Amino acid sequence: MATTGSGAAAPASHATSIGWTRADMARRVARDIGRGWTVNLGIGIPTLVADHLPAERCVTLHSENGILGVGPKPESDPDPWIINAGKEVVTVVPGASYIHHADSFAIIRGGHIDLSVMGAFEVASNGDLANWATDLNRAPAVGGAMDLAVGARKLWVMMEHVTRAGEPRLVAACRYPLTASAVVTRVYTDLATLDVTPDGFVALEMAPGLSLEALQSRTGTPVRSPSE
Amino acid sequence: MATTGSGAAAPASHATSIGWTRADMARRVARDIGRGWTVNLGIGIPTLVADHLPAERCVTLHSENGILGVGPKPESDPDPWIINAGKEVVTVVPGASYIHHADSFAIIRGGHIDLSVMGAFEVASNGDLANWATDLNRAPAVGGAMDLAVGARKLWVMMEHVTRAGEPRLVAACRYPLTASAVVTRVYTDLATLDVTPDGFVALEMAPGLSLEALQSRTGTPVRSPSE
Amino acid sequence: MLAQCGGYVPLGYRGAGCMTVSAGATDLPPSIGRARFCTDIGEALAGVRDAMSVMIGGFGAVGQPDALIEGLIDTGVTDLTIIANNAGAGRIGLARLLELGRVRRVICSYPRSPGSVVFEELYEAGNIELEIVPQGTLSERMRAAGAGIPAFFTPTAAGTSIAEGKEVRRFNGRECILETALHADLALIEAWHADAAGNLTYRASGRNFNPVMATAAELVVAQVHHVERNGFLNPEAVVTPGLFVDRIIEIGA
Amino acid sequence: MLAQCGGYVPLGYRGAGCMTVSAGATDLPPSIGRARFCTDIGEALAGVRDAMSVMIGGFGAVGQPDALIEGLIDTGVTDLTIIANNAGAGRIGLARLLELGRVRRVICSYPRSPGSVVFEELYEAGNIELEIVPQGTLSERMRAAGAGIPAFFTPTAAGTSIAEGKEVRRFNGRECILETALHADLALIEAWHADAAGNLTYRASGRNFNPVMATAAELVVAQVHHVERNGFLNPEAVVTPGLFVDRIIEIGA
Repeated sequence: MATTGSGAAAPASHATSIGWTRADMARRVARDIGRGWTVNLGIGIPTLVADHLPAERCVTLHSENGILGVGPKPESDPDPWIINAGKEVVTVVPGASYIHHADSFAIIRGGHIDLSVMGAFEVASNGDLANWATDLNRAPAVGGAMDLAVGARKLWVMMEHVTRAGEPRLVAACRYPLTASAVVTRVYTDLATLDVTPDGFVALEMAPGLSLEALQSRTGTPVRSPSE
Repeated sequence: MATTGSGAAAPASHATSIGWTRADMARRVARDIGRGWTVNLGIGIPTLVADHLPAERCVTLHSENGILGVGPKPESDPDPWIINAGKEVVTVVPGASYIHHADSFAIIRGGHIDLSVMGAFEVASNGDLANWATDLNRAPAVGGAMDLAVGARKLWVMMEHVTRAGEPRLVAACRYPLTASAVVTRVYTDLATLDVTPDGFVALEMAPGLSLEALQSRTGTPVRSPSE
Repeated sequence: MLAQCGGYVPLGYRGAGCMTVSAGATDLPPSIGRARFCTDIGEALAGVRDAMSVMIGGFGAVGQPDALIEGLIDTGVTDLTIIANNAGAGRIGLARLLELGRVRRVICSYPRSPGSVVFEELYEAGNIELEIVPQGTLSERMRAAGAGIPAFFTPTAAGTSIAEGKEVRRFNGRECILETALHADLALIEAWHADAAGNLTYRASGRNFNPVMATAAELVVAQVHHVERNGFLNPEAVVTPGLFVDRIIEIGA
Repeated sequence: MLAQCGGYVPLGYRGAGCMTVSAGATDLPPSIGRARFCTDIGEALAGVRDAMSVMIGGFGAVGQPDALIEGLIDTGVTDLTIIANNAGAGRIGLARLLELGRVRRVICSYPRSPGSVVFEELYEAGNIELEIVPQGTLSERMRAAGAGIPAFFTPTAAGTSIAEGKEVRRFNGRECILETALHADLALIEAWHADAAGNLTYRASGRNFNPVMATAAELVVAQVHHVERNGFLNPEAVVTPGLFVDRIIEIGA
C-alpha cells in the first residue's frame, strides 16, 4: 500500500453536508475493481475498499512489505509477524505468498499490479500526482508511493475533493512536490468520480444533489461532464 | 560451471611425456581451494577437481543452472531433475539449495562465488581469457563463461599447456575472441602452475623434470620464476 | 531422499469476504486468481500468433515445457523469435520447431551443444538469425523486463565481440556495457506444483529459467506436473506467485 | 494455521567426500559453510568500526534485528551511515542509536512515521544527513549491489525532486533516471530458521528487506530465532543461501 505522508489522509469530518461518506467512496471504488485483479490499497481511505470486495471477485491484495493475498484483520490470535504496509496486524488468505522487498517492488515496478489506489494532496488535470510531501524542508517520507505511481497498471486516487481550508485538490498544476507525472487515471472524491482524460477531468458521477456548477466551484481546473 | 566451447577441453593424450596427468592437475587445484569457499567448476578438466576436495574443507559447489551444493554423481537411483551445467545427472548434498537462473547469476555476477575454475583456449600474460569461440563465423556458444569470468572473486584456468599442434596457449595477446579482459589470476597446466602478475606469468611450480627453459619454449610469452 | 517442497494448508476461504474453494479428487479447482486452468493444450495456447517472441524455459531437457512446445508446433504459427538458453537437440521439440522453418530468430546463450544439428545446419546455411547473449545477461535482461528496469550496466562481455555497438561506461574503474530489458509476447514454462491461486513451485534444477521468464512475458502459460486439489502451497515456499501466471495445464508426473 | 516453512532432511553427509555433521540437542551445529555460529552478540559484531555503512533489516518492527541493534549500540561505534526503510521509533533500538549521536547519515524511504521523534528532532536541528530513496528504488539498488549491476535506469522518481542531479534518459517514450548500486559494509538482518550450512528462512512479513540486504553487504550478520540442530532446511524452501551469511547468532523465538 502507498506509504504516503500522513497529510494525504482525508480530514475526519466533511466540510460540506453534500457528498458521499468514506464508506460510500470505498464501495464505489470496489465496484470498479475487476475479477482476478491484484490490487494495492494505500494507507488511509483506500484501505476501506477491502471491506467492500465480494469474495467471488477473487481480488488479491498486495502489501508492498511482502504479502500477496492480504486478508482481513484477525478476529482472534493475531500473528504479529503478519503486518501490512500501514504496520497493522492483518491475516493472509489461503493462496497467499510471502515475498521479499526486492521481489515485491519488482512486482510493482514491473507492471504486475493491476491497480494501485492511493490518497493524495493534489491531482492535476494531466494526471500529475502529489501525495508525498508538502514541504521538502521538513523531513520527507516517500515510502513506496513513487514506485506504485509509475508501476501500477492503473492508478486511482481517493481523496476529499477540497482541503480542510476549502482549497481545491483537483488542480491545473500541482503546487506540492510531485510523486509522479501523468499517472493518475481516475479520482474518487466525496463529491464526484472523475476520469483523467487528454482533455482534463471528466465527472463520471456526482454526489446526489450536487450540480456540475457546484462541483466546478470546488475544483481548481475545468471539469466537464461526459456528454460534453 | 563454465559452459565453454568444446574446444576448451584438453586433448585426450599428452603431447609430451613430461608433465602432470589431469588427475594431478585436479589434485593440485583442489589443494589451493580454501575452507568454506563457494566454487564453480567448469565443464571438462575442472570438473575433476571435485573428486579431490576433502569433506572437511566444506567447499560448496555451485552449478549455474541453479544448484548450490552439488554432490557427486549418484551411485544408484539417479534423479533426472538434478543436473549440473554440463547436463550430467548429479546429486545434492545436505545443506544445498535450489535457485532460479536470475538468482544464480546474481550470485555469480555479484561477486559471491569465491572461485571459478575454467578451461581455456588461451590466456594472455595480462590475464585476458579466450575460451568461448575460435571462429565467430560458426555459431558461437558462450553460456555462462563471460559472467563467471567477470563475476567470480578468483578465476583460475586449467588447461593443457600447448595445443594439439604444439602451439602455446599462454600468450602475449589472445588471438581468439576474448571472453573477458584481465580476469585470470592463476593457470594450472600439465607443465606448470603459474600466477598472472603485473609482470606477466610467474611459474610457481613446474612438472618434475621440466626446466624453466623447456617451459619457456612451450610458452608464447615470457615466464619468470618466483625468485626473479 | 529430500522432503517434498512446501507444506499445504487446508482448503478454505479466500478474499476479503469468504468463498469456499472445493473440488473433487479429480476435478481441477476453480481458479481464484489470474491464472485459468485449461483442460487441453489447444486451450492453453489459444491466441498464439505468427511473429510472436516466445520464451521457453528449461536448461537442456530439465524444466523444459515439452508438451507446450509440441502444442506450439501443432498451432502452425511461424516467423517466431525464440528466447531460450539452448537451441534444441535432436529432431524433436524445439529442434523440430526450427526444422519446420517456424523460427526466424533465436536469442540464447548456448545454441551449439551435443545434438544441436538442426540449429547448426540452419545457421550455417544462413537460414536463421542468432543473437548470442551471455547466460547471466540473458537472465538479467529477463529479470529487468519483469522488474520494470528498461536498461542496466554490466561488466559482463565488456571488451568482447558481444559488446560491439553497445554503450560503454566505466563504474569504479571497471568497463561496463549497457544492456536492455528483454520482454516476450509469450512464455512457455514448466513447473512442478500449482495451486488454485496459480502459485507455482518447481522441482530441483527444473527451476532454472522458468520463474524469471514468468515475469517477463505478456502471456504466461505453465505446464505443471501436479495441480494441488486439496489445499494451497505453503506461502513461505511459493516460487512464482499466481499473479504472474495466465494459464495452467496439468501434464502429470 | 499455516504449515511451517520447509521440511527438513536428516543430518548426514556433505561435501564431495563425507563428513558427519552431528550436534547435541542444545549445542550449535558445526558450521559447514561460510557462516560461523556465534555464542554471543559481541562475537557476532566483532570488528565493527566507526564510519561504517550499516544496513538494518525490517519493516517497522517486524523482521528488525533488535538484539543486533542493541549490540551495535554497545560497541560504541559512531559516525555511522544507516541504510534502512525507517529511521526508528520511540527512544529504543535504532532511535536510541540516533539519539546517542552515533549516526551521521540515514538512507531510507520513510523516516517520518508515528513515533519517529528522535529522527525528526535531529533532522530539524540539522544534526543528521538524510538521503530519501523511494522504497522500490532502495530495494532495487540493494539488489543491484548484490547482483553486480553498477547502475540501472528506472522511471520511479523521474520528474520529481528526487531526480535532481541524476542522469535522465527516455526509454520507449518514458522518462527514466539512472540509479546506482547501494552497498554497505555491514548488514544486520533477522531470520527465522538457520541450518548448519547457513541457509536461512524468514517468517511471514518478517522477510521484507532482510534477504536483499544479505546480498549487498561486505559482512552479513544474522540473528535467527532457531538454529536447526537435527537436519537441514529443505533446499526448495531456502530463501537466503548460506553463502551470503558470515555470522549467525541464535536469539530464540
